[in-house]
Parts: sequence; C-alpha cells; structure tokens
Amino acid sequence: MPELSFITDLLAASIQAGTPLLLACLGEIITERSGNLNLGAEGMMLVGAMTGFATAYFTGSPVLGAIAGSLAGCGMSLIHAFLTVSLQASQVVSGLGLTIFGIGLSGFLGVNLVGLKGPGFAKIPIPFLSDIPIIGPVFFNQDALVYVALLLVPLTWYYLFRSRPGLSVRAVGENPSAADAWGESVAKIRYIHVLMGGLLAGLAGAYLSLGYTHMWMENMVAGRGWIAVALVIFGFWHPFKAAAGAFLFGGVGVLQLRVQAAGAHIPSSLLVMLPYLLTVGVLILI
Amino acid sequence: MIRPVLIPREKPLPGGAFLVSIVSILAALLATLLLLYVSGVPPFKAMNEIVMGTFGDWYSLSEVIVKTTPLLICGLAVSLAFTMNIWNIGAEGQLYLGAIGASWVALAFPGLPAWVMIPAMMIGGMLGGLLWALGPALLKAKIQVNEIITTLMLNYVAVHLVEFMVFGPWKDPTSFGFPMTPVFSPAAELPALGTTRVHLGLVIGLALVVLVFFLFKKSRLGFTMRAIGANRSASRLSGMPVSKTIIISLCLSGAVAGLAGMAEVAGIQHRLQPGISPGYGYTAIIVAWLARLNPWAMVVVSFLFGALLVGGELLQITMKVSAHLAMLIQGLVLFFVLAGDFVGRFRVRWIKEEE
Amino acid sequence: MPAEKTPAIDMQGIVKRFPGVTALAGLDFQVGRGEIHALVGENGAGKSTLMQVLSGRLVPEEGEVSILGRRMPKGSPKAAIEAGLGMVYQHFKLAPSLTVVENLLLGRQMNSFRLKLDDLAQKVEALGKEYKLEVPPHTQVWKLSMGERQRVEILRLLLYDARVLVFDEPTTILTPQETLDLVKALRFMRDQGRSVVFISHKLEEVLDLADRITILRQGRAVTTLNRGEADKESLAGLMIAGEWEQVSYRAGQGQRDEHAPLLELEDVSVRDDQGILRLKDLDLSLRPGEILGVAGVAGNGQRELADVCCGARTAEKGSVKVKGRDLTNKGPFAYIKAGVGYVPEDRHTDGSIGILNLMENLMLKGVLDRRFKRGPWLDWPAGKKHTESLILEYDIRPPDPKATAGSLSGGNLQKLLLARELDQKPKILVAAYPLRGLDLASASFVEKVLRNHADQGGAVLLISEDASQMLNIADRFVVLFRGSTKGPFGNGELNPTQIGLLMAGEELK
Amino acid sequence: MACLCLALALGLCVSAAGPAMAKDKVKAAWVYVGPIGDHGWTYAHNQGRLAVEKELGVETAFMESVSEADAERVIMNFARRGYSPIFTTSFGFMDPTLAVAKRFPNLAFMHCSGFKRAKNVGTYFGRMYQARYLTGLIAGMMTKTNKIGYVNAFPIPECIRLANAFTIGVREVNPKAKVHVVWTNSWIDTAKGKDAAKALLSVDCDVITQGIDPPGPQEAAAEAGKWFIGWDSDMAPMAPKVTLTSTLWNWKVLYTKLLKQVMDGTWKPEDYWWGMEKGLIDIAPLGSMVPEDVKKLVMARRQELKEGKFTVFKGPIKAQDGSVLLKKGQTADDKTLLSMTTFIEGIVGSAK
Repeated sequence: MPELSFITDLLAASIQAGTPLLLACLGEIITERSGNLNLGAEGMMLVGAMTGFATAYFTGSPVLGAIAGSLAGCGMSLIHAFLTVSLQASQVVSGLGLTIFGIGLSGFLGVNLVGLKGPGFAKIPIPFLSDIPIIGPVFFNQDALVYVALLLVPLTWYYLFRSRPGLSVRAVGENPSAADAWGESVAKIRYIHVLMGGLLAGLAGAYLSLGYTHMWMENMVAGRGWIAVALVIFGFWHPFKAAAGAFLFGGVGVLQLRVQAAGAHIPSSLLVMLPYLLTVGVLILI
Repeated sequence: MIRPVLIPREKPLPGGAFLVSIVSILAALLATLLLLYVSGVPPFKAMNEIVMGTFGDWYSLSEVIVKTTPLLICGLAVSLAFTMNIWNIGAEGQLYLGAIGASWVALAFPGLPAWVMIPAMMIGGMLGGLLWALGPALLKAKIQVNEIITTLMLNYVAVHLVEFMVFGPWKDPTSFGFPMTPVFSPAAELPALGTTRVHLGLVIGLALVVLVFFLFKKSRLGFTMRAIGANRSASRLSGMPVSKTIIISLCLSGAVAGLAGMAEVAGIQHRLQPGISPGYGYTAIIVAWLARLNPWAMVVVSFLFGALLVGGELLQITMKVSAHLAMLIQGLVLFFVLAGDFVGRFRVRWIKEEE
Repeated sequence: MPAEKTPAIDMQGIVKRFPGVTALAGLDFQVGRGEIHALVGENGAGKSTLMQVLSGRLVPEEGEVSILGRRMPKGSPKAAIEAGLGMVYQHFKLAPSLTVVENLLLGRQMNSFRLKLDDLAQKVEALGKEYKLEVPPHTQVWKLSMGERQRVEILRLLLYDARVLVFDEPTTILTPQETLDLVKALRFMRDQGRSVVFISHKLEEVLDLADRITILRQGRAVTTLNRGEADKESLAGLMIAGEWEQVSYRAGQGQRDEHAPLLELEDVSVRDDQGILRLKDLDLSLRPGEILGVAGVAGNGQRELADVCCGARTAEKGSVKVKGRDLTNKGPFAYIKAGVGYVPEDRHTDGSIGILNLMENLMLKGVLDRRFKRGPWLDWPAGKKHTESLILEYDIRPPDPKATAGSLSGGNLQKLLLARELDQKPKILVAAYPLRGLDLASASFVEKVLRNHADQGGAVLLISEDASQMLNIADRFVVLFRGSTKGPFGNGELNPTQIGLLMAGEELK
Repeated sequence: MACLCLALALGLCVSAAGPAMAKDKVKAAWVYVGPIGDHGWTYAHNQGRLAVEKELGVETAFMESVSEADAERVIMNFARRGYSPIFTTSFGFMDPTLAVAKRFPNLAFMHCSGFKRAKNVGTYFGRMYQARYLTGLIAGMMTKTNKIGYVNAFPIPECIRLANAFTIGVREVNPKAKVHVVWTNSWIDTAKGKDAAKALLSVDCDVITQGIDPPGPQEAAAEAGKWFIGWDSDMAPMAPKVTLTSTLWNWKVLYTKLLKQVMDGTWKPEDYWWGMEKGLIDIAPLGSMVPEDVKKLVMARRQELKEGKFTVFKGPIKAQDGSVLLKKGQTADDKTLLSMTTFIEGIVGSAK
C-alpha cells in the first residue's frame, strides 16, 4: 500500500519537523505563563544549536551537546530575565534584541564549525511499539530528542496545571500583585521560568543541529523561533494544543515539499509561503 | 544582609533620556572593544577603521547616509504604530511590498516623465505597504488578532512574493532568466547627489521627520493616536474611534515603510530583485525604540546605526573580522540601552536588613 | 517585657515620602492584642500608606515596625506574614482564573510537588462553617460575588492562623446582610484573641464595632480614642483640619414628570467582559432637571449600566434612547454628540490619561468637536486658554496646564473630569461613584456641581454604593440588584432600612 | 610534477614582474553572496581564493554574505582601497559591479555568472553542467526504482540547466527513469534541504542529489541508506557509504590564470566559460560501490569532455511539455544555455 506508507512517512516527518517548534513553544508557554514575553526564541535557538553542535563535535557526545545547547539557551534567557525582571525593561524590545544578538553571536562564534560533520542522535525504534501500524513509525521510531519533546508535552501540562510550583507560575502570570501579596516571589518565579523557557529554546536549537540534521549552519533556525512564538497564541498557552499546532505546522512545511516531489506544477515561491499564511489564517479562525 | 530596593525617580535624570542613550551606546562600544580584544583583533585599530571608514571622507559619509535613509524611513514607519502601542514588526514586509508597488508603476508605465513617474511610484510604494499592513490592521482592530505575529508572518510572505514576481510575471526577458525585473526607465530613478548614491530618498525621509513631528505635536489625528496609545479605555470613552485609529496608524505605518521600499528600488537598485533589504525593517524597530519614538532623535540614531552597519562591514574587509560582529554589536547596544533606561527610571536604595 | 504584653502592632516614627508628598510624617501607631481597632481619616491622610508600610510592601524612609513583639525587617512582606500579619485589601489579591483553593494555596508551604487541593478544600469548608464564611472551594474566583471573594481573602488569613488581621474598607462592597455576617465574624475573631484593624469611612460602623479608634490626619496619628469616648461629630472634627461647607440640598424637589425623558433604557440586557449577563431586561428613564440615583452594592451591574448609557458597551437586547433618538449600540462618540457626559468609576484607567498633561486631558473630547479644530490640526492656543479658564473655574491643583494627570490627587482628578465633561455642555451626565475616595471638601464641591447641573435643566444619573450619601442629593432613586432595578422611588419615600433590604435583594412588605 | 611546474612558473613570474610588483603589489578581493562555510558555492570560491593566496602570494580580502542591497558599497570599498582584480561571485552583483567599474577604470573587475562586460569588467563561469551530466549517468544506472530525487535551490537558469544536464545523463543510460525536482527556495537552509530529500525519498526516489549548498539532503540519503551524489565539493567523507561521487569546482585554475594576467598587465575583459577541458570542473573519484561498467562509461565520457569531443546539450531534446527544444543534431549555443528556463522531458516538477 504505497499510499499508506506515504501518509505514515509524512506524519513521521511532520513530527520531526514539528519537534523544534514544539520544544521552543513549550518553553515560551512556560515563560509566558509566568507573565513574561520573550520574543528572543530565534536567537536562543541559534545559540543553542551552535553550542550544542560544538560541544557534541568536540566531546563526541550528542547528549552532552544537547545539555550544553540547553544551557546556552538558558544563558541567553538570563540576559532577558535580568533586563525585564530585574531592570523592568520592555519585554518586546529585549526579546528582539536577544534575537539579533543571538544571530550575531552564533554566527560569530560558530564560523569555524560550519561544514563540519558532527555526531548526532540516531533513531531509536522502541521495541514492540514501533511495530504498530501507522502509530509505530510515526511516534515510536524517532530519535531521543523527539521522545523528550513528546514526553515534555504532558510533563509541561502536569507541571503547569497539577503541580504546586505550576500554581505559583499561573498566579504570578495572571495577577502578580496578588501573588506577591501572599509571599510568592514574583521576581524569582519569573527568573526561573524565563530560564526554563530559554533552556527549552536552547534544546530546540540543539535538536536542529544534533537530531534533525547533524551539522551547524549559520542562521539555520531560519525563522522557526518566530513560528514557535506564534504557536503559543495558536495553542492558547496550553501544551497539548501547542503540540497539535507544532506538528500541524511542521506538517505543512513538509507537505509542500512532498507536493513538489510528487510533481505538482505550482510555483515553489508560492508553496513556501504556505506555513506563514497558514499561521495567519489559523490566528484569524481562533 | 543588604539588599536593593527600586524607587521610581521623581524627576527625569538630568540630561534626560538622550544622555542615557548616548552613555549606553558608548558602554556597548566599550564592550565590543573588549570582545574584539578577546577574539584577537586590535580593538583601537578596529575602532579607527570604523570611524575613518564611515566619517573619514565624503564618500564614506555618503554611504553611511545611503544606509541611513531606509533605516530612518522605516524607523518613522514603525514609530507611527508603536506610539499607539501597536507592535508593527512588519516594516520589512511592508518595505518589500512598497518596492513591488513602486516597481509596478515603473514597469507598467515606462513612458512617464520623471515629474509624474516619481510621485506615482511614491504612491505605488505607499499603497503597496499600506495594503500589506491593512490585513493585520483589520485583524487587530476587528477581532483582536495579535499584530506581532501577523505582521511578522507576512514579512516572510512578502519576501517570497517578491521572489514570485521576479521569477515569474516580471522577469526581465533579457536577463537570461535570472530573477530580476528589467531596469526601470531613467525617469524612474531618484535623482542622486553628485556622484554619490545619496538620493532623493533622504529628502523624503527628512520631510517625513517633519511630517511625523507635526502629526504628533500639532494634528488632531496625532493627538488621538497618542491618547489611544497611552490609554485605550479612556480614549474610547472620550469618543475617540479606537478601531479606526488603529487601522489608520498601522496603515500609515505600512505606507511609510512602503515608501522606504520605493526609495530603495528607485534610488539604489533601479529594478526589483530579491534581497533589496538586508533587514532594514527589523533594525528600524531598534532605531525607533532607541530614539524614544522622537522623530528628530530618529535622524541621529538611524545615522549612527547606518555608520555601525557600514563600519562593521569594513572590519571584515580590512581586518577579516566576521560580518556577524555588526549584528552582535546591535544586540549589545540594545541591551546596554535597555539597562541604561533603568538608570533613568529608577533609583536604587540599598537597605540593611537584620536577620 | 513579656511577649504577651507587647502590642500586636507597634509602629514608631514612620516617615514615608512620595514624589512631592510626605504621606507619613513621623507616625506612631499601636494596636493591642485582642482588640478591634479602627483607623479613620480623610482620603490622603495616610491610612493606605500606613497599611502598606505595615505589610512590608512599602519601605519607609524612617521608623520601626514590630508585629507581636517581633521587629520587622524593612520591605519584607514575607516577614510580616510569618510574624502573623494578614491583610485584606480593598482590591482583592486574587487570581480570578484560579479556583478558591488554588488561590488559597498561594504562599503556603510547599509540602509536595503535586497539587493537593482536596485536603485544603476540606479545611476551607470546616473553617467556613466555624466562622460562617462559606465559599464553594472548587469554583473559579471570577464566578464569585464580591462578598464571597472577600471571604476567600479572610479564609486565607485564618488558614495560616494570622493573629493580626487588617481590613481596608471591608464593607464598601458588601450588601447589608453580608456586612452583618462580616461584623459577626470579626467579633468572633477578636474573642479568639486575634487583633483586628479596619479602615473605614463609615463613622457609624466604626463607632459600633471598634474597641479603639485612631484618627489620622496629614500623615500623623492625631489621637487614639477608646470605645465610648467618641461620637460622630467629634470624630469628624478630628479628621478634618480645615473647614468645609456643609451643603444641604432640598432634594426631592425635581418631580418633573411632565417633561419627555432625556435618557431612556428599555428592556436592556448587557453582558460583562466575561460574558456574564449583568443587566437583565432593565428599564430606566431620566428626566430633565433631576438627579436619578442608582443605589446598590457594587457588582450588581453598575459598571455595565454606566457603560451602556454612554455607548461604551453593547446592549445584547433592548434599546437606549437619548432625547428620543435611538442610539442603541452606536458607540461612545454618538452619545457624546447627543449630549451625554460620563464620569467613569475608575478615574485613572477610564477617565484620564496619566502620562498626558492637564491641557491634553481637558481636550480629550474637544479634539472631536469644532472648538479646537483648525483643519487637520489642533488649535493649541485655544486649548491652552480654555484649560486655564477651566482650571480656575474648578480650582484644579496644581494649576499648571503642563502637569501630568497622573500626578493629580484623587479629588483634583475628579474635578478635572467634571470640568471636561460639563464643559461639553451635556444634557445628561452619567456619574459613577463620583464621590468615592474624595475628602469632604472635594466631595461637597462635586455634589454642588452635580446639583447645579440638574437645576439648570440637565439630568444626572448618579451611581453610588453609599445610599445615605446619594440620598443627600438625588431627586429619585432606583435600587439595582443583580441586573434589575426596583423603583423608582421618590426621595424620602423609603427609610434607610427599607433601602438596605432592597439592596440586599429582599422584597418590601 | 604539476607542483613543480607551477612553482617554476611562479618563480619565473615573480622574477619577471618583480620590480613592477614591488611598487604595485596585486591585491585581489572577492565579494561572496553566501557564507564561506556554506559547503557549496561560496565555499568553493573561497577555496580558490585561499589557493591563489598561498601559491601566488597575492594579498587577498573577501566579504561574505553580501546582500544585493549592499553589494555596490562593498565592491566600492574594495575598489577605493585599490583592490584589483575584484571578483564578484553572484549574479545579483552584476549591475553593482559595472557601476563601480565605471568609476574605477584602472581597476580590473571579474563578475561570475553574469553576461554584461565593460572595458574593465570581464565575466567568468564554469560549465558545471558537464559534471552534472556525468553524475546523471551514474544516477541513471544506479537507480532501481527509476526515480531520482534532486533537491534544488532557486528556479534560476543555472539551477534549471544543471537539473536538465543531469537528466540528459540519466535518460541516456535509462530512458525510463524520471528525475523529481524539489525547490527549497533557499541556498543554505539545511534542515529544509533534508526535509526536501526526505520528501523525495518518500516518493520512492533511490538516488538523491542536491543543488543546495549545505549537506542536509546527503544526511537524509545516508539515513535512508540510499545513493547520493554530492555537489560543489567532495562530500564523500561525510557519508562514504552512500556517496557515489560529487561534482567539483576547481576555481584555483581560473583564478590563477586571471591573477597572473593582472600581474603581467595582460588582463583583458574577456569572458571565460571554462569546463572540464581546463580542469575547472570535475567529478570526485567514484565510490567503490559504483560497478565497474558504470565507472568505465563515466570515465570514458569524462575523457571525451576533457578533450572537448562531447557536447551535453545536443538534440534531440524535448521540453517537459513535449515541445522540441533542440532538433536532432542541433547543439545549444551558450546564450540558450545561459537563459534556460524550462525543464526537459524526464523531469517531474515545476520549473518555477
């Protein structure tokens, strides 16, 4: 059944393409739930991708790379946290600055890494589960970071809505003065969750250079950070809906390439607009 | 234990926000020098290169001004929306659409004399930018769709739309199939200053500075925009047409950004092709913000940023420093100004706490 | 000194300055254990500032604070809470989208990572029964009435066994029945040895409830009186430094049924921002020359009523007519043109623009009409002249057209709003809580202005929660309860008890 | 041996031009459209730059990632500093190059891939399609599914021409095979390139080649265990098991010649469109998995191309829609090649 395999393959590719979006988006959800907007996902992802690749390349360990990438994203978000929480600077401007800074920094430091072949995460089929038709290849024959991302969806949900610290996050995000009055430390909670957001954005970047591909290219995030920020609104600040959005958008990007591969006669410059137009379209509908 | 407590300033810092900006930029440059030193580049030689390569002679200065022009126009464009607390991140896309609009005029009516052609292209550019802002404006005003996302997404679409036009319908038949339109007729070229590339776009930009200044200081529309930007609810209750003004301001913003696109194709490229803007629309956001939305300050800030971009480029030419440095410095400047802003707004009092 | 003898609250020599103002000028304040202590004073006397210093949310320039014998570090709300202090603010510190127990869990010790809501819910129910402060524990706060929300706040303090409870104007938003419940609960708390401090403007309530009363004036404690040492007149005398003109109107004279109504609401239903139906099939008519009062406890649809009368909120159903013309859902501008002025409840977020100056604020509505119009431009010289004359007429201080609205005191800001609205020469003035938070001098000025407006043939829709204050100037009044009105009644037709019953949703026999 | 010759030539050159050069040392500049680490186009040019810098001892400078909007200033800045020749290596730099050249008549400019010349502006390019054709032969013989995937960048004539030449090679040995082309509309988005290759694999392509710079598609092929043909540099080290060969640029030969001309003062604004015959273009050594018969055929054709005995674009060639592009026996002239905008028969996909 060639059609079935086409669809399974498309879905599996959508999961992969959606994973960096999902990781960054989960991070941004956590950040925004604490009442901080960090538009710097693109910059954090780039620095995460570059650092992750560099670490994996020099240590030979993709796991160390992923950890280093996450920490690098975290470090970037610390700048944002300091500026917006401690110094109460404009969140929008600081986030934009983070993006620009991240593009410059990753390009500057990563210049000698371009074109190197590094280690990366390989696919780990999960025994038995990966044999289930359709679902198996789509969800259970992926690399470690995809599993991490998939696991993070319910974990993030549990953390935000069923855990004690998550309660503080939601309270601080919704009514900081109330939370403050009852002894929740608004600044501390925001710091922690901006950093968590940066951690996940860094991991998203590291996924691009360690899982999705096994190389570093300057500017390789190519707008995915921005889409992740858009997906937060798309997903109503909710992990499960955001995951649906991330996979949908990953899917559309992958689908347009498959439409081309199948030989459709549509100008490619129109096809590449699709994910962006879809983002806007969905924002209109919800 | 001693800990800090923030206290909002009663009076603005002497010298005002502008001084804070200047000091912050200097601090950012200092950090950059340190960065250069750490990465093995003699910092003062590099600084010298930047200064000589930007202000050292008339040609260099003229090139800085060439770079300043789109930054200034786009900065004014976004300030029109920012004043209303509308985050137009889409100046880049609106610039591209302005370029498309202006190019359409130039290509469709090649026989027009310059005195008709230039204004017609300006209108075409403004309409293009306006059109691109209209969607986000309507969505924001009517159904509260976040404008940051819509304008941003449309940037990508705009870039691809230019590609589509020059790969397809508007491709120059004599360009061997390469993605560019034919060169516009000479009437469609903005007059340049002497042998430099400084073109009429600068005058357009400076005229816009005056216009924007009067808009906000003296006009009823500008007052309405400022009022709504400062307090939407009170303005609405005062009978101000909030939705309409949101639409107007975003459209104005788009139209002005479109004008920047027109100035680029008519003043520099003389044809439409991909890559007409290396991110002017994004840099303009920083420019507008650093200038505190003040149109006069925008002239200074966009000039400084023009110099920074041109100078950063020179470092690669003469000292083989990565081109990414310019971006890095932009980010640093922004961080330092954001931090400096804090000094202007708050005092810190250290409090002794006995445990 | 043994711990039991130390006062519950001991504040010494507190100095707190704000830009341009000294809010607290070396204030001393003590509250004993097991007493109900009232704190009274005019607006701006420093009551709220004092409470914020006490709670650690503001850092004083000088002075010491001790709670139950423990000296407090400066600017540490946490330390104050740990020492046993609990505050119920006028604006509740609740996150509306969280449930009651979730809100109550905030700031409590984290014993487990998992949210354990059920244990707490049981405790909340038990405490609610004990103190007669029952609330549904798993309901989201935005669904609760104001009284219920206040209970949540009180329950929070009881949950962590706060020994010193501070209430900032607790009865303002309550129905009479709810007020009674609260008073009972407060007495019960005192009898358990807790100390209760409450801030109030209602002198009767203070005299009835308080064991001791401290009067604040201009950032200092004038004196502290024991129960029985004070009466209304002496309290008022101590509160007010200067003199004010007590205006007594012969209200109820404006029975002018022969005129066509200026404002007519027919069968109007309105939802609030959350989509809850706040006004149900409401009818109302406002005639020239009268002040029509709307009595009722806040949260019964007042905001929506005021908004719908000015076109600021869409009516789901029914019609709004101004001077006989149907303007239903036409937007604020149409109402302004038709001659409706609006003094909104929240002067800062709805009435004025803080970062703009007096001149700009006074011109807010003017930009749309001809007076300041010169083509597409604003006529600034005309605006300045106009501003200067209004500042003089309404005695707005500081009399500087360039001062920002955000820097004005509450009373002056209210004068600014009235100046702007009446300057539009409206026929109808909708005023929501125009006297709230004003000192007596400002309040009487505002009352005079409203009365003049009606006497000159205009009409005023006066929304207020303070029935006695309202009856002072209203010709007729209606009672608003859960989105419907009772009445109208002529002034003097009902006695205060009957009004209170109507406000609580009771039927009159 | 070649090294020795070169060294000798170099020595002669230096001794001959010595005095003149002492006064007026040659400084050459390159203006790149992409990052030097793109592993493709710009990378190849930069390798050429490094080689001439080392071997001829000329001072060089470069600027990478230059957008069309900034090109004129960048070129101007090199010109003002006396760099000559200045190599501009993107089609979009054509008009800016001419504009600057006009103001600096004493400097030499070389624009790569364009068609406009001036008194001091020459043009140069390489007949990469020859190598593409050879790799097509390999692909055509290696495919089992008769579907070959081609991840391409932008629908510009260069990219279309290369896909066509590749297809000519494929169809020559395997008339049943089809070439599926997917455009990424980016030269350097490596993740998208990988996605595109995966898309091609999902429609059963079993040989993948790429016309974008970074090796994303190669990774996809390697992960799927399908054959891969690299481009612009020898990509075999990154995935030796699947990489059949790669097309190669060897800009050194052309840059050496041009720079020597400038040093001698014999430089003229000519048009250089070199191919395999001059060694500018080649393919990397074939991998061990390529069967002997294939190797033999490819090597034979390579030899013919090197000797100038074979023309790739030679009729009959039909366009994708079935119309005749080249009649039997007709060969395409350079102008036709440079302005190629339609796909030929055998390609699946849109040429837009």
